[in-house]
Amino acid sequence: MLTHKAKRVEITIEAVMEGRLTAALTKAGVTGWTVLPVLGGSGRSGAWSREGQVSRAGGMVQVVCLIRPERLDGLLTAAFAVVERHIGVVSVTDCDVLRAERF
Amino acid sequence: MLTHKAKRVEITIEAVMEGRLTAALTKAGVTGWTVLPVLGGSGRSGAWSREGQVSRAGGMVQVVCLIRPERLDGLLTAAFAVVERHIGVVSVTDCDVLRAERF
Amino acid sequence: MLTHKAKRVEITIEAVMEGRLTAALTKAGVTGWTVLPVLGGSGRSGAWSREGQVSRAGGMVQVVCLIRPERLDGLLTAAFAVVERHIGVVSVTDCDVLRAERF
Amino acid sequence: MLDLAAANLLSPIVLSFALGLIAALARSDLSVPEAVAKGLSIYLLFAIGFKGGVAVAEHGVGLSLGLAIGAGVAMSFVLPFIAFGLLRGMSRMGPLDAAAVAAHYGSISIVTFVAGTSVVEAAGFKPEGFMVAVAAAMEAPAILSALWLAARTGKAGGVEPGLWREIMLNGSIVLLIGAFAIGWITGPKGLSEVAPLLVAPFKGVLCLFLLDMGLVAGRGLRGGGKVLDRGAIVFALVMPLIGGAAGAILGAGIGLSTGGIALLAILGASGSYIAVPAAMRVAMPEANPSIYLTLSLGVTFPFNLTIGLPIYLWMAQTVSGG
Amino acid sequence: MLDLAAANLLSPIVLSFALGLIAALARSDLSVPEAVAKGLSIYLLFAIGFKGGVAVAEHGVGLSLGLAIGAGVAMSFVLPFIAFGLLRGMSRMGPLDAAAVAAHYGSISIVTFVAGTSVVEAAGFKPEGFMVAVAAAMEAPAILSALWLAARTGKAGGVEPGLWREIMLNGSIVLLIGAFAIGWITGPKGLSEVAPLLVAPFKGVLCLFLLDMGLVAGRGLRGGGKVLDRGAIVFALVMPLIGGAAGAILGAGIGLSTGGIALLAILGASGSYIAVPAAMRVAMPEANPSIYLTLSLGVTFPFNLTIGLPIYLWMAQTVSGG
Amino acid sequence: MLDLAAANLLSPIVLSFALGLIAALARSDLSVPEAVAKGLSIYLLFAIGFKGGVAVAEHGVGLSLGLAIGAGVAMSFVLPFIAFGLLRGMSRMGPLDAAAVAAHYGSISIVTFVAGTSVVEAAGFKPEGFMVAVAAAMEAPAILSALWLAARTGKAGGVEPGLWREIMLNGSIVLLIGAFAIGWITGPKGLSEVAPLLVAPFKGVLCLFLLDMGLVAGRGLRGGGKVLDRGAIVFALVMPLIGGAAGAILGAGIGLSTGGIALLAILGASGSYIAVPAAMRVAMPEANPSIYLTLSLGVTFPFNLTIGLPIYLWMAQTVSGG
Ligand SMILES: Nc1ncnc2c1ncn2[C@@H]1O[C@H](COP(=O)(O)O)[C@@H](O)[C@H]1O
Ligand SMILES: Nc1ncnc2c1ncn2[C@@H]1O[C@H](COP(=O)(O)O)[C@@H](O)[C@H]1O
Ligand SMILES: Nc1ncnc2c1ncn2[C@@H]1O[C@H](COP(=O)(O)O)[C@@H](O)[C@H]1O
Ligand code: NA
Ligand code: NA
Ligand code: NA
Repeated sequence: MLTHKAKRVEITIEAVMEGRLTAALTKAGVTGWTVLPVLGGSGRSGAWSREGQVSRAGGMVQVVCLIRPERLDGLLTAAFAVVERHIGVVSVTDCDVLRAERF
Repeated sequence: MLTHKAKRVEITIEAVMEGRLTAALTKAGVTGWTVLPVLGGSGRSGAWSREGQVSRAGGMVQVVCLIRPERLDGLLTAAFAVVERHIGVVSVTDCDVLRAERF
Repeated sequence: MLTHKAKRVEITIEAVMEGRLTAALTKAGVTGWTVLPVLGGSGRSGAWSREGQVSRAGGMVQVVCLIRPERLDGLLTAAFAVVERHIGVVSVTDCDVLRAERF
Repeated sequence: MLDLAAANLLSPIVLSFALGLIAALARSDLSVPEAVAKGLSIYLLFAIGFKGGVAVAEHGVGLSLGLAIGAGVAMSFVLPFIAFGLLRGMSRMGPLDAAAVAAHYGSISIVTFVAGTSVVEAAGFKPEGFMVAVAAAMEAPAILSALWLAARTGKAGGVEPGLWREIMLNGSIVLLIGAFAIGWITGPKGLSEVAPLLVAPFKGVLCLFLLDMGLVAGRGLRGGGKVLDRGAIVFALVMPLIGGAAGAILGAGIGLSTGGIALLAILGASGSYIAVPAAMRVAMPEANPSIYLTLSLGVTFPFNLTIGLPIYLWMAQTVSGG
Repeated sequence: MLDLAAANLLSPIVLSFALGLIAALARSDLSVPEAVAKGLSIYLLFAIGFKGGVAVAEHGVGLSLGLAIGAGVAMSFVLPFIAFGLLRGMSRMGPLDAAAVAAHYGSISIVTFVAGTSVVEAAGFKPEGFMVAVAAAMEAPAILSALWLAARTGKAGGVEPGLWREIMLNGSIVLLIGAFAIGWITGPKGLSEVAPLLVAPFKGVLCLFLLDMGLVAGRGLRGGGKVLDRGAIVFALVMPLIGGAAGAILGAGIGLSTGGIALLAILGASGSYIAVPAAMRVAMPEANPSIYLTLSLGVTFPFNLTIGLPIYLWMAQTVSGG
Repeated sequence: MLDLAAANLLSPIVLSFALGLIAALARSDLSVPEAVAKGLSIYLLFAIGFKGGVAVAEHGVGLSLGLAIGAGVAMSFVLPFIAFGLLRGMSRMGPLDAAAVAAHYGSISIVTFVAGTSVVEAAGFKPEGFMVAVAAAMEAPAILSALWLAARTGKAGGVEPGLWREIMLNGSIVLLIGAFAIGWITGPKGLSEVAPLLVAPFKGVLCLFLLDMGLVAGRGLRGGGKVLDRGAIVFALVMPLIGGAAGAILGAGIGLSTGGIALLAILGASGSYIAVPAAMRVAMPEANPSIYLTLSLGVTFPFNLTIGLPIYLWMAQTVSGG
């Protein structure tokens, strides 16, 4: 099948910041993403799990963006401005996508 | 550790179509996949979130398949037939897997 | 933006084994991971879905680790010792990460 | 009728819906978890089905059950054609979207039915218990009409066999009919065992459920408002009145009690937002869900809940002379 | 006994289970969200534990609590050996799978216990309140027997220390014992504060929970049916009768009331499908979960719920002469 | 007061919390699903708001509502400064963490308020219904004080406009105020429709919710205990007494009833663990959440629930001479 080169960006971030992140993405012209729930995790600030949370302050989400390679830098700059002071991680993978007209 | 080349296919699709997609995969001889819940997202048809849904019509899921490279084309053809008329995205990444006898 | 080479390891494993896996990771010096819920799947032991489970024995989770390439082997060895006798899959992808000091 | 309307507007049920609607429009982060909302709807379906079955066990059915189901199914088949015609005339909607919307208005909303039952009973009427079976029977036929309408445009795909099983066995139909059967079999004695869960707290649960409906409707309006033209919105306010009148006339024609007539009117007037949207996503993926969900859930549902219910009850009293 | 069986079969509880079972077998998409099912089970465990504790606070315990726990623990240890022997003789199951299945039949099903309590009390008996403590004590010992049986095959891994803590402190044991303690401490006064939640709506909640159990059992049967041979299915119908008889005889031997004897029989007859499967996945991952879950949840549980409960009550009446 | 304290310690509510706490500290896997816990809190907020509104509909408000809201808002503004001073003097906490902790103690915990209402009413007092509105008004002001304190350290980012809307329209405030309004509008007649859900089962639901709170607090203590020095823990026990005394004196000063004084004391004494942590994560991400959550939820909340509530009621009786 015909596929096209793209980048898959995965941003794990606090749930309270989701709205701010997607607003920043939109502002940077990124219009496609998918948000996955996160059950728990561990990092420099220790381990946590969804069950140990009373409040929406606690959880994290994972935002996955598929994007054309040439637009990656704009996305990362926008995302970085939001996650900079916050806990969380960002990874980028090469991928191929079907239906490139969608991106 | 000994690893083997494989492909990781990630299909984000409407929840109502999950059964049809996995049936098509099975028919194409793909027997392994994992389904992840999706909280929300954005694309050409606008943004949505799980909380804004009354019905099972609304949500999406993400189906992840690890597959031997030579079987990729069969998988994509089968998946494409299902997602063609529907909203959603498909991405393919190179990966290495442990325990290749499982794939 | 400045990024660094890393590996993304994705381990799909039974929920009852999550604690044992993360304990083994910690022992192997891996301190960062994210756990995603899994809705269902299919493999050599057949298909299952979260809805068909009465007990915490049934479900699976996906543990995602971003790690420096040189530490990959230690991680895989530790993970393999846990998943060896259990159902589940492990995949490794090349990726780039922001903020490498976190890994 | 004005008294009734005023009393309805200030009931905890309607106010709970309004609270949810306002919270969502104001972009509060108030939300009811998906699992809890689904749990509440399981409770409501089980309770309403069970009580309907018990009522039938107590009072019997006779011929009227068959007649009422026949009338309901006929309405569900026919209303989409009226809706389609109106939409094509009144709004700029394309034929595919119009067919999808039409399916919603032929089918029914079970929450409107539940809220309507509360209103009808509060006004002192005792509707036939079997009306829940009529509600279940009316869910699907409209989908068939819509598929036929869409097929004429050449855009709807062939309907695979799996879809029909899915529609007929969708969770809410099965639960409603199943609980109805359980209530019928166990009768008043069975009800007495479960009444402390299913009867007394029912209205309170309905309030919480409508709070969530308000939240969902409000979020839909915020996002979906812009896809609608004025004609479509007028349609969403006029169509329920047509469906309601049809139900009232048919109900009187087949000799239902005033309460039963009111419920058939309510079924005619209400628009689906669960079973039909799911079927549309599968069978007509090119139709825009924002259009049909916003109309059905964001415009018609609030209209019915607040102003519609008293109107349909008044229609029922008028045609039955009661 | 036939009257009792008929009454039981037509109770809302059993019919709700049947509804779920049929819906799943017909492949309806009806489902209870995981979180809601877990919430219902927390309610049931808390309520049954609390009420048991209050009963003890009212009537005291004496020697019999110790005796009953001893009898229950002994049964939980011994029944797996009987089960293992039967399975190896009757079916083609391998030793590892047979050991895993055996663990389930030595342990208990708390929902069967809860449903049984309803039946026993509806028949006019007042079982000892401390039977919930016996239920909790019987969950784990069978696992030990199964591990010993599996070790002989050389296939079970060493049992790590973490597993024991996990089994003994599993959520349902802790909640049951904890609520029992709270009920014991606060007594009838405490109960009066929480009774509107824990007592009156109990049966209704049990119906909804059994609806979900039926759905889960039905889905399991659809998928797991093919891994079972005829011998295994016969085992799953005979073994509960053996466990039930053992419980009835032991219960009479230690001088329990008729209601208490019935409950001990029910505990003996029931098979675990929560605590034991989780332990098996960790300790014997090579054993096939489809086998033990389908037998325990898909065959034995429905059997016990429908036909078994009246039989065990009849056994209890027979041995106690009451 | 000792009687009251003993009765409180042995109430089902406190024992349920203790059960959760112990289970979590013993590392049991007992857990309440996130969705269920959120569902329970929606129930509690809706019920307490609704009943408050009905009380106002019955007894009117007069000047005292305005006075009480003014007093509450003033406390919420001022307490953070006292808390910040104490923390900087008593513990080794940095200024940013101290500011974040201070915000929690100026704001309020709605569950403490709910449990306190139970205790106050059980002791025979009838607090003013509008106290729930005071509770809602006290959630946010403390955040402003904390941001001001943090800004002096030069470390807090600028506060974006979006944050304020988020805080003022956070789900629990909107639900509480909305339900209060519904109760006020529909009055005793509205309450009678929903009472079987909102009134009778309330205490039982509170028990289940506190079971979960105990689990969460216990898990927090297990992980977060090590980040606290002795001074911080002493602070978390002394600060509520200061806040409680402030509330009692203010309450008496503005002429509230004994029950109302007790509730204002409880609001002053309680520390937020929902609204404020969320705001802190956005506005002061560098402050360590383990510190403020462990203090507020792991130390102060259990203290208030067990020993604090009787003390605040006693304070109220003392200052009101009743
Ligand atoms: N190396 C990693 N791999 C995957 N997820 C990570 C990693 N490091 C951190 N995370 C995720 O990011 C969250 C916050 O990490 P941190 O900022 O390091 O405390 C963790 O709870 C994890 O969910
Ligand atoms: N570029 C993208 N990256 C990640 N997910 C996407 C992207 N585009 C679309 N999606 C997902 O697919 C859904 C439907 O997209 P669309 O068909 O473009 O409306 C969205 O709601 C997202 O969940
Ligand atoms: N090829 C695959 N791709 C993605 N997930 C898989 C694959 N094979 C197995 N899985 C996941 O691992 C679980 C157990 O697989 P198995 O051990 O093959 O029964 C399945 O239920 C899936 O969730
Ligand atoms: Na209709
Ligand atoms: Na047993
Ligand atoms: Na305070």
